[in-house]
Amino acid sequence: MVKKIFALIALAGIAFMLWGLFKSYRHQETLPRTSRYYAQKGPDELGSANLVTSVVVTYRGLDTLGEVTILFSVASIIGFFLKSRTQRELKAEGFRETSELLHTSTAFLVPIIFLFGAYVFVGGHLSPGGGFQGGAIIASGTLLLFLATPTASRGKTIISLVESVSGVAYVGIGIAGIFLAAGFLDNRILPTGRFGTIFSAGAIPVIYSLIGLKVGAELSAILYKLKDAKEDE
Amino acid sequence: MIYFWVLTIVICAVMLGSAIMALYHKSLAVTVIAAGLVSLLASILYLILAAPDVAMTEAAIGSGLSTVMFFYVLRRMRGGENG
Amino acid sequence: MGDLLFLIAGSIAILAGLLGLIRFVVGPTLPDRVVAFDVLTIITISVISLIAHVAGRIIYLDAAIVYGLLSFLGVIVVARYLERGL
Amino acid sequence: MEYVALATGLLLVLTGLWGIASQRNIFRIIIGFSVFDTGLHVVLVSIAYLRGRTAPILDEAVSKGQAVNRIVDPVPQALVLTAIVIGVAITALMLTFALKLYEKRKTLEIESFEDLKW
Amino acid sequence: MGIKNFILSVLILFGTWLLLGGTFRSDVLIVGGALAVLITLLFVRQPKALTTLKVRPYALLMLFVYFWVFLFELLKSNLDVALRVVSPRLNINPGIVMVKTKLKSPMGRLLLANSITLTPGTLTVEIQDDHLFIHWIDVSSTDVDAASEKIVKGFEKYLEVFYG
Amino acid sequence: MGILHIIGGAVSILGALFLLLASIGLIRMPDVYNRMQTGTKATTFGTIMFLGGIGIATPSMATKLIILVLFIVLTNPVSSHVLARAAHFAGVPLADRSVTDKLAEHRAKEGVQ
Repeated sequence: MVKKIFALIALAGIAFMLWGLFKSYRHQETLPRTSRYYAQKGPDELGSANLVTSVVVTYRGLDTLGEVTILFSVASIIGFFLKSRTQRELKAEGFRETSELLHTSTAFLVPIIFLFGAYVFVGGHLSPGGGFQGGAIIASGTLLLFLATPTASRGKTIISLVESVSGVAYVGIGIAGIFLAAGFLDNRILPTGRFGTIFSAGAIPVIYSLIGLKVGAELSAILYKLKDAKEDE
Repeated sequence: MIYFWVLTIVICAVMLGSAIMALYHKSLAVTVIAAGLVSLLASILYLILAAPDVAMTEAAIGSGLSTVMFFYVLRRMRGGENG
Repeated sequence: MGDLLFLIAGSIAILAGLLGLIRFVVGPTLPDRVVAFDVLTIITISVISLIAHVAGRIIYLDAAIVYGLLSFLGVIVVARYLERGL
Repeated sequence: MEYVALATGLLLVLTGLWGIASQRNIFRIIIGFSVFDTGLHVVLVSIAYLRGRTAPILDEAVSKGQAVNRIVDPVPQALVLTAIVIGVAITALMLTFALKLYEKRKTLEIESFEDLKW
Repeated sequence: MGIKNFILSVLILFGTWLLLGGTFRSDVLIVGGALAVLITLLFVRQPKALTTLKVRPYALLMLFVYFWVFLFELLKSNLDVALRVVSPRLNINPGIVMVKTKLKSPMGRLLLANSITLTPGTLTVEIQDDHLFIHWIDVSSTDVDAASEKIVKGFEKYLEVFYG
Repeated sequence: MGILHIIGGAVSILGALFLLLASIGLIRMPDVYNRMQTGTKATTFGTIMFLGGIGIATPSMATKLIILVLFIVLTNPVSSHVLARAAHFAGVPLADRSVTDKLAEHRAKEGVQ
């Protein structure tokens, strides 16, 4: 009970702070200075129609690199903590068979889900979307495969292969930006192209596709570990 | 834009309600689904606030991935609490 | 005139969502709640499309397509949990 | 509109924090964390909103020249974009720890983990 | 996976891509074609969902007819269920019945079950070998053959033309 | 703008009415299976009409709306089938007024599976 009272007092303090924050908020009429620069110069400088993408991939590219690193370390830590069950142990678990209809529709839907994920990250500089959304969609496709056949454990090698190759290529393109263009993760190592087409915005589609593959493989690996987690003893 | 106002107020009220349901419902499985409902409504709110990228991320994550993570853990403690 | 009709349609959809929410709150069993959740997802898709129409931006529809393609995953997850096949 | 959304986001943050502080079950604490996370995202996105403007994506509806006066702030949106994915990764990490704790003690009640209590 | 399957899969994926993109610009076509082939290659060892499709002019005509029949059924049963919902006494008579099907190919069975599920009033609960268990909102006969006649036959006679 | 807008709005209102009916059914029906009958299926039809109305009013959105409808039609019946199967397996009872349950008889005859 005492603990609850302490929690309540602490929460009241936080609520007071947040109330101050809310009271001091005034809605703005114009963009802040940095954002105005991005909005004015961004489309011509980088050739990307989606300004969020240009901020994520280029202007704040280092943040994104750090984010991908965090994902990678999370996947490694989970892999370190959870041991996987072997194929035989999975079979012995006695899962209930999935419905035949789910099997058939999985075989039909997973390629479409993957295609949609690819659409989302390839068109990341033209329409909403990009590597993170596309990666999450691709991981959802893998999840559908896991749900339809819980005992199968194929595709582990392809997941780790995609993960490492796309990670290395991402950093490689970033370093290429130092030598061929203005700085790390600069997208102008490729021609900017015509505004509004897929082959435009320099290296942004390539970088975002690599991020998408990386995030997809990373999230799939996390799901894999959680699915096959083995109990101690 | 009176319609968006009404929509925002309705969504915000329902979001707060389902957040409380997510914390206090006695069955753990229901709390996970209620958290999913919070994410669903949040994605409409992002669209009203002109952030389609964020709405899409929330849709891709909230529709399957976060739910399944909770359920993968929940299946282990089936005996622990009324699930 | 046309916009007014669309706003009426959207209001009816919101009303439908609120009614579905009642089932989500009271629903005695877990499958009941999941059915209500499914209905709410579909109403969400409609509302997102309406927002795209009113705001006049085609690109908003991409979020609705994500829900259209992936919303059934959540239902399948709960179903597999119920039949102990996760 | 953005004031309503901002208030909701802050209230969600408070709700999530209250859940983290008051719940006994680790699983519920993780759910409280996810609510807290969503609240923070709503706060950031509603700060980015400018009245009467549209999404920061240029196409037929918004041309290059008028972008500065027609779009909302893209920077907080970009931050939220990465934060959502990070949030899921952190949730997965917490769930892994919860799984390990459950295997050790066969319970998730936080009262039973008293090794470091003094 | 045979060559016919490969081409069909590429075509389906490419069509999806075109609808998603919504234009015929050359860059969209190139990227879409490349992605369709790549993803088909990725799933080349998957079970062949489309193998048994018979691509003949007559079958394509039947596919077209089936589409309209299905749409009409959808409209009819939706009105039916809507009337049941608003009737004050809640005029329902539910139960799970067993019906038989002759279809063998997985994709045909999927389409049959999905058609049954999508028309309100009937819902496929379980499918085992040649038996389908269907939750029916208005059970008019519990006999296997009579129920099959009412629920399955309407769709099956079109589906067995293009999926054996 | 103009006449297409009004037609589209009318079609959308019809679709929204079907959504409303589905929600009413969701509340009034006695058990899970009947709720699925109205819940997930009438909403599919309602959504198709709703999106069709928007597509009539703004033809530039038509292709994306078509693919949206296709995805919904492909995925929705699978999810409700899997959920119904799981609910029956988990022992969610049918309503008292149900006439027959051939699946339970079948299970009892062949042993639990």
